[in-house]
Amino acid sequence: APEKAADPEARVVVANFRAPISNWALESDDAYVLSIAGCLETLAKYDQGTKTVEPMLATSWKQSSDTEWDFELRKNVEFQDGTIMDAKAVTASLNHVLKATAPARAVNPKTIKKVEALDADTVRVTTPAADPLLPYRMASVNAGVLSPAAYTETGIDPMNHCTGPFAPVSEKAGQSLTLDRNENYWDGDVKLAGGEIRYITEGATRATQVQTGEADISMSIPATSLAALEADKQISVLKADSPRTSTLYLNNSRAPFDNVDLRKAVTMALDLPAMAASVYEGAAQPATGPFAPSEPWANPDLGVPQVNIEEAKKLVEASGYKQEKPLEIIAITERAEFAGVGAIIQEQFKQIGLKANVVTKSYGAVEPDVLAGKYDMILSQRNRMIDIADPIGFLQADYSCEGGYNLSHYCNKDYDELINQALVEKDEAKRHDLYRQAGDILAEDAVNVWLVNEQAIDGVGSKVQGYVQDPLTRYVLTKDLAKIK
Amino acid sequence: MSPLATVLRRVVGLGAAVLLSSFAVFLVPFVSPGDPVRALLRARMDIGEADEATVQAYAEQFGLHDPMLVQFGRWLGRFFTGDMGLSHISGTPVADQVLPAIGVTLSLAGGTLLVAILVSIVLGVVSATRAGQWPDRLITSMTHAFIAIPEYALAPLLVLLFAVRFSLLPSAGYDSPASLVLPVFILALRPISFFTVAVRSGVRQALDSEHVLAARARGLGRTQALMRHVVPHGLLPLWTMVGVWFAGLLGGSVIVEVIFAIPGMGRLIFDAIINGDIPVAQGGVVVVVTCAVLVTGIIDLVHKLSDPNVRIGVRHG
Amino acid sequence: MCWAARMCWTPKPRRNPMAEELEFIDLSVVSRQKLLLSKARGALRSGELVAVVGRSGSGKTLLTKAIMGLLPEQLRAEGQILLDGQRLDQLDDKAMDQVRGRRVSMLFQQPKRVMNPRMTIRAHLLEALGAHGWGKARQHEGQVLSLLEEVGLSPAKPIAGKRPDQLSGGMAQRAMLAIALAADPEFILADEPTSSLDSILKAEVLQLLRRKQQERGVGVLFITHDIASIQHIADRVVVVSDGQIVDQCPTAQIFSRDRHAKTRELVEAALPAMRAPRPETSECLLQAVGASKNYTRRAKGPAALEPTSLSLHASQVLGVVGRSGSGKSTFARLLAGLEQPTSGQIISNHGDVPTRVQIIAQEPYSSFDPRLDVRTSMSAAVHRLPEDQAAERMARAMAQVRLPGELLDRRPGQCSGGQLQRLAIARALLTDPQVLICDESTSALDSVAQRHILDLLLELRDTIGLSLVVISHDMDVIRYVSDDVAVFYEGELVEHRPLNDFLANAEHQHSKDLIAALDITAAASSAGGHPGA
Amino acid sequence: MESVMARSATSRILLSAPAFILLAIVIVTIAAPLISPYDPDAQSLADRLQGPNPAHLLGTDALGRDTLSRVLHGGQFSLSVALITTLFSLLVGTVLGLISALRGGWLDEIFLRVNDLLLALPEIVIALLIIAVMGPGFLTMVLSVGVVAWTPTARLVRSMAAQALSTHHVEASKHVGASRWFILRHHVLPFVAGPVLAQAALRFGLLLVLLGSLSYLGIGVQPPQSDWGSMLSDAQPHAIRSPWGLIAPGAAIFLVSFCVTLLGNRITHVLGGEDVLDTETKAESHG
Ligand SMILES: Nc1ncnc2c1ncn2[C@@H]1O[C@H](COP(=O)(O)OP(=O)(O)OP(=O)(O)O)[C@@H](O)[C@H]1O
Ligand SMILES: Nc1ncnc2c1ncn2[C@@H]1O[C@H](COP(=O)(O)OP(=O)(O)OP(=O)(O)O)[C@@H](O)[C@H]1O
Ligand SMILES: [Mg+2]
Ligand SMILES: [Mg+2]
Repeated sequence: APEKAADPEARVVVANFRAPISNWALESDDAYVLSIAGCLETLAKYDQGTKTVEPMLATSWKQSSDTEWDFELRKNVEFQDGTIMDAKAVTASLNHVLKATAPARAVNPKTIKKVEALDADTVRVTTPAADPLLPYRMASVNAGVLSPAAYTETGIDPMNHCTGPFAPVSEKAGQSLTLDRNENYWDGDVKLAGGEIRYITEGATRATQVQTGEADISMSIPATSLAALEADKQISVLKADSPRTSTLYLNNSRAPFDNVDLRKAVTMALDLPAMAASVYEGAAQPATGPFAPSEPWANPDLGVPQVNIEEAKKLVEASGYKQEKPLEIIAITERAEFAGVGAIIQEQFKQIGLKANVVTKSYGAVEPDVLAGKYDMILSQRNRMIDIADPIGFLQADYSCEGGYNLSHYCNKDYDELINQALVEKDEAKRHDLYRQAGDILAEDAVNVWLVNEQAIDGVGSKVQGYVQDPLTRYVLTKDLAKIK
Repeated sequence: MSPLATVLRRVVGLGAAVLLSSFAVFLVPFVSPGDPVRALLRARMDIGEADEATVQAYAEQFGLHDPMLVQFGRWLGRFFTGDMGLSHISGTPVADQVLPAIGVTLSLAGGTLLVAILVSIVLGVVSATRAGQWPDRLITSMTHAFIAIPEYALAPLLVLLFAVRFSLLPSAGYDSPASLVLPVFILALRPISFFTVAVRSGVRQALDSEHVLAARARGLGRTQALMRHVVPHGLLPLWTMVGVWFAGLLGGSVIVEVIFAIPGMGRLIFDAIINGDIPVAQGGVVVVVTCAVLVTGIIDLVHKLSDPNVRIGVRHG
Repeated sequence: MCWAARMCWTPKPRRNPMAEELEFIDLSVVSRQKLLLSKARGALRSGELVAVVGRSGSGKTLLTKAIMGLLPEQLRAEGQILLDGQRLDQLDDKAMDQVRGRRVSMLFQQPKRVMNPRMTIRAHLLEALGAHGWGKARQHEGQVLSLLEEVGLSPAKPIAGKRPDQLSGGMAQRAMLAIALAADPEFILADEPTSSLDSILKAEVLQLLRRKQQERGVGVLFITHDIASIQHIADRVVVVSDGQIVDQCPTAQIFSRDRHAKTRELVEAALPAMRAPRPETSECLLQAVGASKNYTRRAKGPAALEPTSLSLHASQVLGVVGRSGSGKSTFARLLAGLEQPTSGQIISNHGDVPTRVQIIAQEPYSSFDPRLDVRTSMSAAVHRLPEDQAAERMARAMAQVRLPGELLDRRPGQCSGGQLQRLAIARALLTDPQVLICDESTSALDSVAQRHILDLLLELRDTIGLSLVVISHDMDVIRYVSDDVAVFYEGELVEHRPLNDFLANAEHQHSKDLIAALDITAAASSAGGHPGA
Repeated sequence: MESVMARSATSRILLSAPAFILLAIVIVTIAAPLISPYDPDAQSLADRLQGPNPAHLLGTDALGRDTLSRVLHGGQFSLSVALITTLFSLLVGTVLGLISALRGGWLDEIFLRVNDLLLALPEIVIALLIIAVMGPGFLTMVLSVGVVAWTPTARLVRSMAAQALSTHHVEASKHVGASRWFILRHHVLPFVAGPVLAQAALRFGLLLVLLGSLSYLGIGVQPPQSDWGSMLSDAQPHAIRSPWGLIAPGAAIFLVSFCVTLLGNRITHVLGGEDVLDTETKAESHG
């Protein structure tokens, strides 16, 4: 069919799963909202297609020493309020985030030592140690750049203070952010007249909204609503591997799961495809290991673990585990589907003679116990690429002996060695290979049961054109997004 | 009791209510499991893996590691100077979050009550004047059915019907009058029941009262007597109920606010407690309690002032 | 039944030769189970005042409501009602609206209760004038004021702006009359308009009503249970009993001895003026020494009861009169120990036994719990005694008040008002009281029941030496029972003398008014005579 | 005669359609383990989200569990929590209301203010506070709702008792020497008992709905236990595909609550009142 012409007066409504709650502090997740809204931009940008970091507000960068990176800023970029985006503005923005009491995950004093202006168009970023991932960090939304006027005494005021294709003009507290086209956008014409980001935290409501046409794009559709949306011809459903894997964390530090045989047995007992097809409505792929298959560092040879009850029973026997009391599976309430997942696991454990109870608790309530190693199993999921499109932070924090977030309490010297090499490896291919080897070790040790790789699902109304799904949920309103009449 | 004494009593009661309720909210993080500071950080950043230093720094910023009573005292001190403090999550004044929410809630509660009052006056008067006949029986059954409806089952079904199937109404949000239709309808069901019954019994009583008989004897027609003498009297019990329901609706519409994504007071308090943003929860509860006590108090007072019997001090019984 | 009595009619000459007539023929009122009024027949001409008398519950009120077409839903009227030959019973509600108020209007017993408490007198009048609505108030102001002045409410202007609860009982009743007269009706149905008023007001209102009736030539159907009060003003009397008109005739003939038994009963109930004087006793039982009461804590404003000193002797009957709000009940409650005096004290010569002074309240139905059988309510006085003793005491008390024991198993709703007052007395007797205070204990009863109770009280005084305090707004009652009379006026005891002394030598103006009001009914006693007294 | 009247009153209440329906529901719920066609927790992922069919009369949920069996079993939890909460609030409310009416004075004043406070505080907030302290569970649900639930009963008891105590007949009883206990037993309790019972029925219905809402919000009953409220919240995401998941437990809550209200209304009628909902009104307007 011939493409209909985009309507230059059209505005697009995006139902976003996240509401800004930190007064637009850029070190918080609020930065994502501004980025989705096409307001906030960063020096560099991670391109999902080419899987590389590309220029955005900076035209180029170079590493002048192991720890020093010089960013050449794009010329003639104006903030929406008319002031010039120069090195001063950029350093001020970045330093503001670095000074935060609760700093961002990717951009904080531990990863960045200082940011200074070399001249009007050059910014130097100094890292405490060699960090090949710095451009990735500069692509994280937390490193966004706002006009100096945005930084007020009472907090951040994003209205008309960004560089992006859309300028926020008004906000209804707790409800929505309205944006108008930035006529002066540095990267060319903006197709939409404006847009609205609606904060709708209920997943089912987001799905309904795109169905009823109240929203043009609904982000992060819950799996439970997938079938209904797919049945709707007015809506196209976009899916991509998200960097999240639902995982049954096993406590490797105490009995019974300090025994690798038992951990393997547990892995073999679970029917992951069935789980993915049921609770996740087919909106998730059975996991092959710690990484999603589409990630460049995933081991393509790993397959989905096969259910093998006989073998699993043997392994249970080999482990010598005699069950005295039922094991406990904690399902965190933050993720509604885990209650169902827990119920399925409970059933399937029965087949290999393991008794387990599911308890649901809020993550906050169990966190101290889990971190202290006082639990059996917990159902949770972690983002491998928090803020930067690289899993190193995750691999280090979650699985290394000293990892700050090592829920499984796993410790393997070989693994730690690989991670330490990766940390300073400048060559991307080699680094990815190191990640793969690390992942293989985790899989071999059956540290956890990686259940399913979640999909990022966006529902998009049929009138929307030029929408490119970003599984890292950073870019939605772009200059190329359009809507037909 | 003189009106002044009533007012004084209410004011003292209000003070105690505010103090008690804010303290109760304040206790939550101290009694719930988990580290409250980490919970706050998690709310700011989806997956928090804050290290100890960050936690310390953050706690430091808001004085969260001080002894409990010190913290509460500090809150109280600020509160009496008219400052509800800063949100622990956004760091902005609590008032900035509470005031828009109370606006939303007031309009939601106001709309709900308005609808409920109008509907129930009609239903109540019809039912009272047709007592025992089919319209009365129908209305009475309706009122009993309305209170038994779980709104959390009805709301999704109505959304399915009116938003998804027929695309008549928005499914959620709070921007257009249309978006208020479903929430108001659902919230109004229960007050309609109670109000209708109150109007019905008030009107019935007025119908039986001698002054209505006398008005008829004076030559007033049935309808005129109804409009001039029966209904105004019959509505007296309604106003007390309205006050009570208003108080209840201020913070009690959490379910509907959640289902319809309405950024109201109930939701604000609910989320704030869940996220551990205690100053916001405290501020919200204080405002809700104050509004509720004020409204019931004012209605009570108006009631006392306008009721000739009470005003003159005629003995009852 | 006594329709033959029609023959004894001698209608007075009428002012208006074009006499109009309100007639009801075979008028019955039926409830689902019962015939409440059966085949009543009668007529009312304009310019005539007909009294309808009968005991409580005999169907007097129903008669008026049936005529007005205002029966409660559950009741139904049958028969014919004719207004100048026009069948009112066949008119629909809308057409009746044109009759009600304009051609036939009503007066009620409790003026304050039948006025809308939120509306001013002016608003009521405008409504009756058919002039409610925007802007009509100004147009009819003159009419409103002249009506009020006509019923003796002047200055009219401020009174027009008042609400019912801001008026005294007498003023309210006058206002009610103004409202009834507003649309210049041909007939007024007056349902006991005076029985809640004290003697003075009652006399005033009666005279006013009579005057207006004659001036305007309206026909008045005057309902009462007290024959004595209307004997001078009624042209005819209709006697109702148990839903039937049993007798009717010109007023003068009502006292003849060969009338219907029910008529005799009513006539005999009228209280005689004189009673044999009783010997003085000297034993002082109860004494109020400068006792006062102020209900509000603030000292300013008049107290409900100014310091009062008074003593009560054994077997003495003290009659207490005074207009409404003058502090009679307050005084009674102080004596009974139900309230503590603000200053002064109440001294009982028999120690501190609270039950030595008992009080019988006005409303018979409210002094018993409607949900309990009478026995249980009564047992409150003896529940501390062993069961057989208690039963015996109860049986004795029932005998004293001349009631059958089976009444104990009924609920209050199944007893008549007179029976309940006796039960209340019996309950008081269970406590062996020395003093019995009757606070308007008979004013809710019809005249027959009232007479019975008063006679019972006097008998108890004689047999068991009970000392009585009888509070009443009805001077006839006071005169009938009292040895001594105490008059309260605005919270003050203004007169306290032996009865005869009081009647002859009262000094306070209020006392004089009270005595003057007595004269209106004075003739009744001489005309009727009172066997059995 | 007395007892005949009493008997006919009782039978007018008990021999009625709502009473029979309730009885049926209670029996079926108690007998759930015996009569439910499936194990309520047995999953059959292949049969998920079915509509009503011969094998599953009310269809299946997202995990392929039989909705009918789950409704029956869920009723055990829902009904027993609501019942215990009602009894709890009935007991506490009656005692406190009586004390407040009998003692009067400052005690009464405190009672009124506490009531005002509890009336103003959103129920959900109170529930959250208690859940924060105690963690979720059966007892928590009872307590978190019970903390507020007693107030309507207490207000009703207080206002009715105060009304009873201020009557002339009570004064008369007192004046002839009735003891406190006599007054309470004969004049107050019989007067209060009927309306309170009727109100309790109404409250049961309202509490059932309220407790369901806690579960619906995910702060009530926690898996693996489930009640009607949590079934509803589980079903909501699938509403479009399978509205039966919503309708079945929703209808169960509605039906029980409705029948109980009707029953309360019957009690009120037998007592000569107009409507159960009116008892609530009266209590409010006397506060
Ligand atoms: N609405 C009603 N339904 C049933 N019975 C009624 C109703 N109104 C009155 N009655 C009965 O009708 C009878 C006559 O009542 P009515 O009010 O006419 O008496 P009355 O002569 O006016 O008495 P009183 O002097 O006490 O006013 C009474 O037995 C009363 O119980
Ligand atoms: N409990 C009370 N509280 C406040 N004021 C009261 C109370 N009881 C009586 N009063 C006031 O005290 C005054 C005297 O009242 P009281 O009842 O003694 O009059 P009364 O002579 O018995 O009148 P009535 O003939 O109407 O019964 C009145 O002004 C009344 O309003
Ligand atoms: Mg009468
Ligand atoms: Mg009195």
